[in-house]
Amino acid sequence: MLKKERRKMRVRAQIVEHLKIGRAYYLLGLHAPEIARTAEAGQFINIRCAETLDPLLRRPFSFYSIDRDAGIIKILYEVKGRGTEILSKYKVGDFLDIMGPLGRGIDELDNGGIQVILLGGGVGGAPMAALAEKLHECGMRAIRVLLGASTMDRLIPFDVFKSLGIEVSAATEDGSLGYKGFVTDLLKKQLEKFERKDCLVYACGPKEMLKAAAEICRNKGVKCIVLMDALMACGVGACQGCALKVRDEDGVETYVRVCTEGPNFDAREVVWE
Amino acid sequence: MLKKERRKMRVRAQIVEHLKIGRAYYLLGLHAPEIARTAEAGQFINIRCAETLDPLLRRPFSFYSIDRDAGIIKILYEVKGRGTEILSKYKVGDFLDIMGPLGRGIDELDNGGIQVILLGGGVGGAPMAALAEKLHECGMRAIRVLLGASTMDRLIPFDVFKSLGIEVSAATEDGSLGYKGFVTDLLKKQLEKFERKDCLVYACGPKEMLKAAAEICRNKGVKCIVLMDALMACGVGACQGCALKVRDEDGVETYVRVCTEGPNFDAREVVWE
Amino acid sequence: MSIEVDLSIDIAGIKMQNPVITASGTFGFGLDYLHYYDVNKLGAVVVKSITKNKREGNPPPRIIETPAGLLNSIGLANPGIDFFIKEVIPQMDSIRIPVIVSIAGDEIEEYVELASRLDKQDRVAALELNISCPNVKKGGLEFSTSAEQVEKLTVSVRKATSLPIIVKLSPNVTDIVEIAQAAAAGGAHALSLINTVLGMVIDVKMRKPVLGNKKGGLAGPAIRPIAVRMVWDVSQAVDIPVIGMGGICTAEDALQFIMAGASAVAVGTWNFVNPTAPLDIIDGLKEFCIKEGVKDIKELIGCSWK
Amino acid sequence: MSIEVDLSIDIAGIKMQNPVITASGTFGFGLDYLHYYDVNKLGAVVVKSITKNKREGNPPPRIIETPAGLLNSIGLANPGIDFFIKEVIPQMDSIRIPVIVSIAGDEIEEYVELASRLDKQDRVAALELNISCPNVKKGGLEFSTSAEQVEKLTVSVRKATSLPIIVKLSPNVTDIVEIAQAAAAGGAHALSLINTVLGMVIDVKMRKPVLGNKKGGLAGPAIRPIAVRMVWDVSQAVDIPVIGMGGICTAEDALQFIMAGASAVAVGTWNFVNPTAPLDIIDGLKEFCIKEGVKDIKELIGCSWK
Ligand SMILES: Cc1cc2nc3c(=O)[nH]c(=O)nc-3n(C[C@H](O)[C@H](O)[C@H](O)COP(=O)(O)OP(=O)(O)OC[C@H]3O[C@@H](n4cnc5c(N)ncnc54)[C@H](O)[C@@H]3O)c2cc1C
Ligand SMILES: Cc1cc2nc3c(=O)[nH]c(=O)nc-3n(C[C@H](O)[C@H](O)[C@H](O)COP(=O)(O)OP(=O)(O)OC[C@H]3O[C@@H](n4cnc5c(N)ncnc54)[C@H](O)[C@@H]3O)c2cc1C
Ligand SMILES: Cc1cc2nc3c(=O)[nH]c(=O)nc-3n(C[C@H](O)[C@H](O)[C@H](O)COP(=O)(O)O)c2cc1C
Ligand SMILES: Cc1cc2nc3c(=O)[nH]c(=O)nc-3n(C[C@H](O)[C@H](O)[C@H](O)COP(=O)(O)O)c2cc1C
Ligand code: FES
Ligand code: FES
Repeated sequence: MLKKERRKMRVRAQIVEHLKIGRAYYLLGLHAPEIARTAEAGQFINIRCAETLDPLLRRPFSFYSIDRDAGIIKILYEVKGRGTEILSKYKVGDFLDIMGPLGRGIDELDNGGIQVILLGGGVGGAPMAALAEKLHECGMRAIRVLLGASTMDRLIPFDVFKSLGIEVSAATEDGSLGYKGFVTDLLKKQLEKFERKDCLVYACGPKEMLKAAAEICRNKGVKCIVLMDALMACGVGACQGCALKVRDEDGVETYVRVCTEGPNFDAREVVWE
Repeated sequence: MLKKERRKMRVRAQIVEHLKIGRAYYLLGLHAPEIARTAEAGQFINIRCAETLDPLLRRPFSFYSIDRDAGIIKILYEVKGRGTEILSKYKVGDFLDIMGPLGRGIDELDNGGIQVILLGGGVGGAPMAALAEKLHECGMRAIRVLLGASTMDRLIPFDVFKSLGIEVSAATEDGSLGYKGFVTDLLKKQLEKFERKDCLVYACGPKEMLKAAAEICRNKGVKCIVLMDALMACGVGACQGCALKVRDEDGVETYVRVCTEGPNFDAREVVWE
Repeated sequence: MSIEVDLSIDIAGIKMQNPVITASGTFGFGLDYLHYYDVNKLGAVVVKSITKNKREGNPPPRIIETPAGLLNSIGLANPGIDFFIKEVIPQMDSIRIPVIVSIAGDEIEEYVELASRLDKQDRVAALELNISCPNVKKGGLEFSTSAEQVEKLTVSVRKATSLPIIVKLSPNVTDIVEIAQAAAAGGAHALSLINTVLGMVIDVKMRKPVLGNKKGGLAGPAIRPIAVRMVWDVSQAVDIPVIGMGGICTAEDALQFIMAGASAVAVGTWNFVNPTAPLDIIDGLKEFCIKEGVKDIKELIGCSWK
Repeated sequence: MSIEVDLSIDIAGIKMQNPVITASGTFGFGLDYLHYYDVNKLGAVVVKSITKNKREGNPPPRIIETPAGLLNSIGLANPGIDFFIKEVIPQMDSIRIPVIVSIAGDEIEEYVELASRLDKQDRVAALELNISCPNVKKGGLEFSTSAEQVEKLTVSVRKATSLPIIVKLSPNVTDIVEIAQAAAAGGAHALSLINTVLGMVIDVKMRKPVLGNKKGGLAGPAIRPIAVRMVWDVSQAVDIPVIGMGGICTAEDALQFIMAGASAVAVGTWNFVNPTAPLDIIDGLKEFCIKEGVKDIKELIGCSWK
């Protein structure tokens, strides 16, 4: 465990790519070979967006893609508040102070036979891109991607998935692209189609979506791994700020740290409040 | 008085020029016709350098040049701390939130016959450029400029003065350019040469320099106007933060506001502490 | 879409068209900012604290920036009550909104004298008792930290004037609720909170405090969470209205105070950075109400605990 | 040019190679940051406060950023003393600098029990009594605001252990000097200040406090001037050494505290932003001393008022 955690580090990484994607998102590529070397899908980096004391804290972002050979990691982010607003102003060639890779990677992928569904709501689709690449690398081919958003502008790009030959279904609340409604409706349909339980769902997105996905999977008896969001101060396990309530098999409730024990959790353990 | 103050305003001004000057200074040109229209040499603007809450306050900068026709004002500034550091990152085309023109302009210039000496220490030379232009405009020709700095890199450019046909003498503490020593030594020599008292000295720079200049002038019986620096919060007279102790003819000491009653004061009134 | 939103508020008989006012000491006598916008759009103006005699204030430096904050030791620099009545009030003709006059003193008698003199001034809508200025050696801190003194002061001032009385509280106490209740018991019509938080910055090159007066009062966004917490506690404990302040920059900040229980809010330090912020806040409050279907902003007062 | 600078400091028998330590609750058990740098370069490590029983902590959200600050309501989440002694201490083998263990309790008896159990642990260099955590309903605030209680607690804990005792003070009091003197009178070997300042942030969309526990403690650069002021006051009033903290990010910040009278300084919130800040601060202190011709950093302690 300690050995694994030793890989965490803090580096100044140069920006090699910074593109606006659609109307709401940015793709940020960073040259950070030390981090890329050990980074896993599902993990994240903590970026210092501003040099000043306001905003004060780093901001966490999941890996969107990891290129070990080139030493390049990418994130896909949405401008939400001041931190991401400032981040969006950085130019290719600038350096960013980042910490990573943080959190646990997703490592339950060996079960080759299983059918995998990757579910992403809004920018929550970002970590699914890294996950798809990893699954594909591991030889997994039975992958389906379901992406949802309020409107088409807020869907993440399909290209990563398409280039891997993975089928993508989209849902938008306003019907501007794909199915009109919630992406969890697509999940329900998909699971009904499968009629089998050796299926694994990974989900990331707004809490309400995760909660709905968790319930759908539970009803179907399908395992669902959720990538949880939390306000974070340290990102390394020191502050206990990112507490999430979980319930073990005996029904005992405790708090775990999203940054350290997560960010990915078995949806059945999460206490949805 | 109220009428004059009414001219103060807050505008978003576009950057039309932003150049690094020497190793230490920046020249910043702003399109702000409303401010340029009424701006006077000796006044200043208050710039919001950062969009965040840290640094919190605006930063004051004297007019370096005022072009009413083009609606362009310029400042010359030194990167001192975080505010000016952030300011230096802005690019031509960006907008800045500025307030001005603030403070009293210098308006004692009608006495055409007088010999004027403009004394500037370091970036304190900046307002002397606007003043030289104003004096020249008023028909004054008997102007001498004395500029000092620790080293030649920290002398402000001579070009504004030269283009007006005004003679510039420089002093550097390390002797890298001009006289080796303090610029106040040059002032002393100059005043000795003149042997006449109908001379007026304007001075801006570090406090120690102003104090020395004030004493030299007092000994020679020459009037000296000093442009004072102070930490400022509001810049408009509301906070009482920029207090300066002055002594009137009867020896009564009071505090005045550098931003409102100044920034220029008769050196004999200033209580040097 | 545009519905009518009622932003007006009546605090102890002070009728304001909206709940946004300026904090004492950050807006001069309401005249310095006349050039920037129409001050008459505000809910009210609170002027710089006035004392019996002219006060020169503390030696400079009087201000120093801190992270998201401003430390000041102005020391109640003001021209004194005579000058204020003779010279300043007549200049206030162009101000048509309520003018709240802040008064400060070293002893109860001084407050009483100030109050009775201002009682006769038509332009004065209310008095704010600044009992909490940390920059004055005598008085100042004592009043603000002793519930007994605060009650006594309030009772005495009430006897001297029929003007509404707002007591302005200091955050530099163990239990601000106790002080608030004392002011209420003494007959205060409203409370203002918070004044500045005692602080210090040291100049490490000079090896001494930056401020001429050594200590100062911390204001600005840095102290906002402290102020919101105190407004939350006090407004639940007293029946009189609370005017909230401390680091307010935006409509969202103002809403935090209103939802914590403030009936009105005051903008202080942020005036220096953005002189038109009070107007932006008024617009922002209206916008919030429209978006959230709130017809009367009074519905939001204390809604986070009600 | 490079002269030898003595950065070492001895606080109540705790020998530190330099005066830079980590603040309780911001550095876990000293193990989370082992990956980032050699923790053994610090002066000492203060671990997260330990209680008798395991504590789950407060409901999330537990943290929210504020202007230049961090509001937290962790609620003393910790695994309890049994786990700490059995599982954590053995893992601390790689830490060779003094380990200061922070303890917290609801009653004096709890502190006493914790102290006597830790008394037997070789790895423990000193105890810090956290009497000022604002996030615990019972105990917490009461201890920290009553001079009498603080003295009683200190006396009781001293009887239970021969370890040096550091009492950590709360800033949420009218007169911190009075509390500091009570701790000193009770036999404290040193004082730590400040703990966090009580605060609140309201989510205006949800119309309720952001934190699950409603109120929290404000830390970070925002509170630095408040902390420096308190260190200045306390260190002039007591004869025991003071450990200063509150918003320290840089060597200059640390020097402010040292010049205000602190014998050592602790880095808290800033660890989260810049985990190697303590090392940068140590380097910066050394550099400052070299530039200013200071041979022993102890010369700078309290130099702004001495
Ligand atoms: C493990 C993890 C991975 C993440 N990965 C991504 C990603 O790949 N792409 C992406 O766009 N975003 C991601 N996020 C969310 C991202 O961290 C926040 O959007 C970002 O911190 C907002 O910062 P800001 O300064 O722009 O917003 P702020 O001004 O801080 O806040 C704006 C709004 O966002 C909320 N917010 C602030 N911080 C967070 C946070 N950590 N989580 C949730 N809401 C927050 C605030 O409460 C507020 O409502 C991730 C979060 C976590 C915890
Ligand atoms: C009326 C007036 C006109 C000015 N004109 C010019 C000008 O034309 N060109 C120019 O380069 N500078 C000018 N200054 C000084 C300029 O305002 C400061 O250099 C600037 O505010 C520093 O900001 P900062 O954030 O970079 O430094 P900070 O990080 O705030 O501080 C760095 C150092 O500078 C000191 N400092 C900060 N603010 C001031 C201030 N207002 N005055 C003096 N020292 C300060 C600090 O104490 C600190 O030691 C003027 C000041 C005044 C009052
Ligand atoms: C420069 C300055 C001067 C002040 N002067 C006074 C004063 O004279 N009387 C008073 O009651 N409060 C005074 N205050 C306190 C403010 O009115 C207000 O209570 C405090 O600053 C918190 O609000 P803010 O954070 O919005 O500034 C002053 C504050 C500042 C910053
Ligand atoms: C997330 C967090 C957790 C904390 N937990 C504790 C604690 O368990 N015990 C304690 O005595 N202080 C605790 N503190 C207070 C710090 O030790 C320190 O006194 C305070 O944060 C001020 O320092 P700073 O501004 O550098 O963070 C905590 C602070 C933070 C930010
Ligand atoms: S963010 Fe600090 S423990 Fe998770
Ligand atoms: S800076 Fe506010 S009065 Fe001068």
